[in-house]
Amino acid sequence: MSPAHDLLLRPVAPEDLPALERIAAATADGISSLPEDRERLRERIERSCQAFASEDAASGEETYLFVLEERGRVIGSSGIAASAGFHDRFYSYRNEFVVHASAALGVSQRLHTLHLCHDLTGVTLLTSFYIEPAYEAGLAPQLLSRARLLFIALFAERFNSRIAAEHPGLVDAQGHSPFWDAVGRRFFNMDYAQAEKVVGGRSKAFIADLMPHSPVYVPLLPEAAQFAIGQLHPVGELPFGILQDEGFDADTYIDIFDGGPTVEGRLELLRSVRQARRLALRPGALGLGQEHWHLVCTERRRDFRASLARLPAGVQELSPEHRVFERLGPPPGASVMVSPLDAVQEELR
Amino acid sequence: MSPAHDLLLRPVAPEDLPALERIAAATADGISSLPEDRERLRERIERSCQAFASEDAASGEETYLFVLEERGRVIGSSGIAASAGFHDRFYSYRNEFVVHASAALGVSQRLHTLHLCHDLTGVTLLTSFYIEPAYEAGLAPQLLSRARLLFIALFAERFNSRIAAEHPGLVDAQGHSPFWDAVGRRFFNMDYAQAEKVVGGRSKAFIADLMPHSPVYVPLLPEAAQFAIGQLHPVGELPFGILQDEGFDADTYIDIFDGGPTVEGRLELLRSVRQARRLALRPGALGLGQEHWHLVCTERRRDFRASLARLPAGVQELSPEHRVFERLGPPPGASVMVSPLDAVQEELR
Amino acid sequence: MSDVRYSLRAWTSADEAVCAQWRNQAGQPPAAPAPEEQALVLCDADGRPQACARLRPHLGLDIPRYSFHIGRAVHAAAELGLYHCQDTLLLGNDHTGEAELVDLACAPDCPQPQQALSALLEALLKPWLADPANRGRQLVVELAGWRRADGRSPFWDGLGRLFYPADPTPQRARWGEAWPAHLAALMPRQTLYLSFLAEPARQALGRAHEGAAPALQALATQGFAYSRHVRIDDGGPIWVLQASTRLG
Amino acid sequence: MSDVRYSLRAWTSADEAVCAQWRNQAGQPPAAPAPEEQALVLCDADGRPQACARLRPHLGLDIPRYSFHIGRAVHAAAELGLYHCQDTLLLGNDHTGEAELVDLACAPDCPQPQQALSALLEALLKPWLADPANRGRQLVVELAGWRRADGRSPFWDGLGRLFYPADPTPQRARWGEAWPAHLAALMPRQTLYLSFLAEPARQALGRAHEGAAPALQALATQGFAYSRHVRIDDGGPIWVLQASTRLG
Repeated sequence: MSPAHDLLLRPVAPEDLPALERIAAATADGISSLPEDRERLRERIERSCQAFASEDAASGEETYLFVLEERGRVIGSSGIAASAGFHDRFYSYRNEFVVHASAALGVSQRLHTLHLCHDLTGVTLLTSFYIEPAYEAGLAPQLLSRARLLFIALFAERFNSRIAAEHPGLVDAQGHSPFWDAVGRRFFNMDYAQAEKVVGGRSKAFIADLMPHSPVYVPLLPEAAQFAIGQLHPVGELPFGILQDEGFDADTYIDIFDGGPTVEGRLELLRSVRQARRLALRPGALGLGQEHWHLVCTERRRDFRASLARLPAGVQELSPEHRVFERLGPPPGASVMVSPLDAVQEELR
Repeated sequence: MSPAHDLLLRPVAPEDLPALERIAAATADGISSLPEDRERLRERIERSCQAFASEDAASGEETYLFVLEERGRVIGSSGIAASAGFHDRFYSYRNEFVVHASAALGVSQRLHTLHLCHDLTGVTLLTSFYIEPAYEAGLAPQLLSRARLLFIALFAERFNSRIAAEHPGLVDAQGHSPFWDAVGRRFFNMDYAQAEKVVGGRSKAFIADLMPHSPVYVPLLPEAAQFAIGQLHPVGELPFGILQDEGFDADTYIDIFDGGPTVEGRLELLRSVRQARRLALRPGALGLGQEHWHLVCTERRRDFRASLARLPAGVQELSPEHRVFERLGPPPGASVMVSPLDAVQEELR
Repeated sequence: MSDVRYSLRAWTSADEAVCAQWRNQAGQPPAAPAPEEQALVLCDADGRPQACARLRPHLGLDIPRYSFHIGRAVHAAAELGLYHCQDTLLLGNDHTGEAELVDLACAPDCPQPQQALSALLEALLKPWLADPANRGRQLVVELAGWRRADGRSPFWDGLGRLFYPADPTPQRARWGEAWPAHLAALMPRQTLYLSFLAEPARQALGRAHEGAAPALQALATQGFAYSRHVRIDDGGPIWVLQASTRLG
Repeated sequence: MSDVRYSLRAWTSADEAVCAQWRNQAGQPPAAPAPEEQALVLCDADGRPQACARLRPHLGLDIPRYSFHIGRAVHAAAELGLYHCQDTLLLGNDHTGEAELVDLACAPDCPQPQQALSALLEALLKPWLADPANRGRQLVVELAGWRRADGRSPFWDGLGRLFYPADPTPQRARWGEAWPAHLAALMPRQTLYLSFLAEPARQALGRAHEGAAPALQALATQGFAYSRHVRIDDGGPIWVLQASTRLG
């Protein structure tokens, strides 16, 4: 029996506090959005429980937190913030390229500039991804990251149709961000850690007010800073790769502070959502054909559960006796959602 | 027998010159990209024949022209330019919205600006759409517009993966463009028709050099010009509607001269391409189930043919005896491409 | 230029009440000087205040000071014989840190306002110009912009109002010198082409209010010149005295 | 200021050869005047040319003339106690249409260059200032930017070179006065923050080449002042004479 069958994703619960503390301690500063502070973690859990429980129309303030457990032990977390920059603007730099040409000088150059924008204000953010190192290689990260997208698709009225996720940018051996040193620092005269301290609990929008609104001309930056534009901190490779495979665009936006890539995509075009199907539950249903790993999730909000199962490619219905329900629990409705994990790209030729 | 069965889309041929002259005469100035000039039309046909015939890798200069015929009579045209702004930049205005806020004054305003950009340089352009008025209501425009997308998908190495199409903007009762009068005219001191004359055969890029590179602040424009931003000339409604249904984005770019919407989308995400399937040809193959209209096209470049057929939704193979081959001619290969015309949107809930 | 009938003295707290009905070059009643500022009052032979002026060592260091710089942009295509030169406006803080002349005002019944203001200015400028180490490079003065008879500013109607649709009067009264800084947050941040503004707004650009005429003439006498900057709300001109010009 | 030892006359075609080895305020050899331009030559007691200057009625009407305007931008967050004022550069054509002083030069062996240039300038300016109808509002003069001993311009190395990577010398020689207009097509079009430039480029901004020192001093004597504009290739300062300042 493959261990992937033992994985279950579910909303965080108050009892998960010790596990979250362990996760917060394990994640490097600034990489995860989980605070290393018991009270703030308790608050995060509470807010998540309220978000899952709330019957009201979405206010945009909600943050949803999931944990991944293997046979009851929490091994990872992932989250969703319903609306980026809620109560404020959410700033990014947008990469732009313009051609500057002079026929007389015989020169035509592609000029790279960074434009401060708040294009991503109000989009839904994927946050808080963490998986224990021992589980990085298997299917666990896939379930942890992608099941969120099915949750968003199921309860679309609570979220924006544009989804984004921030990823940590490059730092050098001394822990300094070359991008911050070349850009943000010129407007703060302090390093990023200091700036974060000064700004305290305030939003990034506040910091952005201190930054110039005219474009940053990339050729004017030191080479290390140019190189850092859109570059990923190695710690972010796993979650970044999964989102790239989902079809998120990684070329348009970067973080205004460390230059890390902020990916963005439309929900309905993301792979797991595009390929998601609803399977009717019918006792005794038999799927025929070669089996592939699928995400399987229930359709309830508060009791949302997601797990993995091997199912035939074109499966239309599922038996409530299927072993996936050993993890998911007795199916609460007449159907479940599934989405293939290793689907091949549709190809025309 | 439905007349839709009688329609055939094929590459333009030298014999089509009189038909194209008729089309050029029927289309309003500036609406179609077909010139009302026999020599230039002959040249367009010749360039198209060369483009279809060329075995070389694409240079980007190619323009492909299709005609739609009903039982041998040409009733419409559509085209593809492989690379927008070939040999030069292709300019558009990009809509941008920024929030300007003052806590002290208690004001937060969404400010609309237009940014001169050449984001669309090099994308593949859909051009030259024209259908005789008598055929506007039926399936003919669908075949005429969408079959181009299958052609692009089949020969993707010749095209950009981003596809765009310009649409005519609003003009007032006197034939003036309120957008031009408020924006372009300030930099030319002449009306659009005059400007086109002065500029002659030069590219739009040339005109754009005369326009300011700082954003146009929409609140400063007269109301009629503000209203014209992204507004469609009624004559463009039919082709515009088809592309909207394909999933083209119509909110981002507008024409820098008349403010008409320039739609844009990624090839692989367009509906006809996403839903396209290759059907094997097998004598005696029988499709079962309720039939829907499908685009059907051959997979040859030079002898590209597209027509319409009623096929079952999940059809996997097709008989060479199928009546669609009365129009398409004997199938040149072992398969054809099909794409449903009236597919319902995939829905998750 | 100075006149024997006049005498000069430093501002005293009693002057505030006396000057309450005066209007300075920017259209506001004069205020008491801050500790680091130097304020002079010119009195007539009977000791009655006739004019006042104040020198602020540095502007825009507490509250950012905004202005529009008036520039030019040429768009030309020689091959087509097309050439267009247009005036532009750009929001900025160009005078930050410079010295500023404020509350240049004279009594409504002053018999020779221009003469009085010139005498006052000359007295105020002499020590400033003589102290290159501390004086900075420019002395800046903002003048009230032109208004129609009904009090409306065509420049405001053609520009500011489009970005702050409410009546600015209460906000200007509430925020005082900070008002333009708050307004600036709502204004276009990139280059504006003047040709996009309505004709009355263009006509009003850089044109001073009639009430500022004596002040303008007195400033010109002392070597001040138009800086090609204007106030962001009413388009009133900003004049400067280049320290080096006087020293040259 | 003028000296009895000197005499003034109009430029003649013979002067071109005489002045071929001179260098004007912008570092170039003087050229013959165009028909609409006015050029004067100052000769010593023996009739030998000692200095020359030329007045062009309008600049930038054939070939667009570019410069960087030096502005300031304040970014402040009072609640955080953060306040930053930065100098900015913006590409523009601000002096288009103004009058221009060009080819201000003196003989390499001129005994009193500053005095000669001042005398020449005064003679050239008098009729210009006396003709308000035709003279425009400003007289503009561009000065060569600072270079290191090896002839390299730190301003070019820190800015222009990043947008035009080739050696500019042949292009400058080939295109002459049109060179900056071609260069401008490659340069940033929106506001640049000076802090993004390397320190040597910032130091060189608005600093004149040592060879221009006598011209600078003569210009200052005549009321010219730094306009807060610089040349786009070498960052050399642009000085202006405000017509109104002199008349005030």
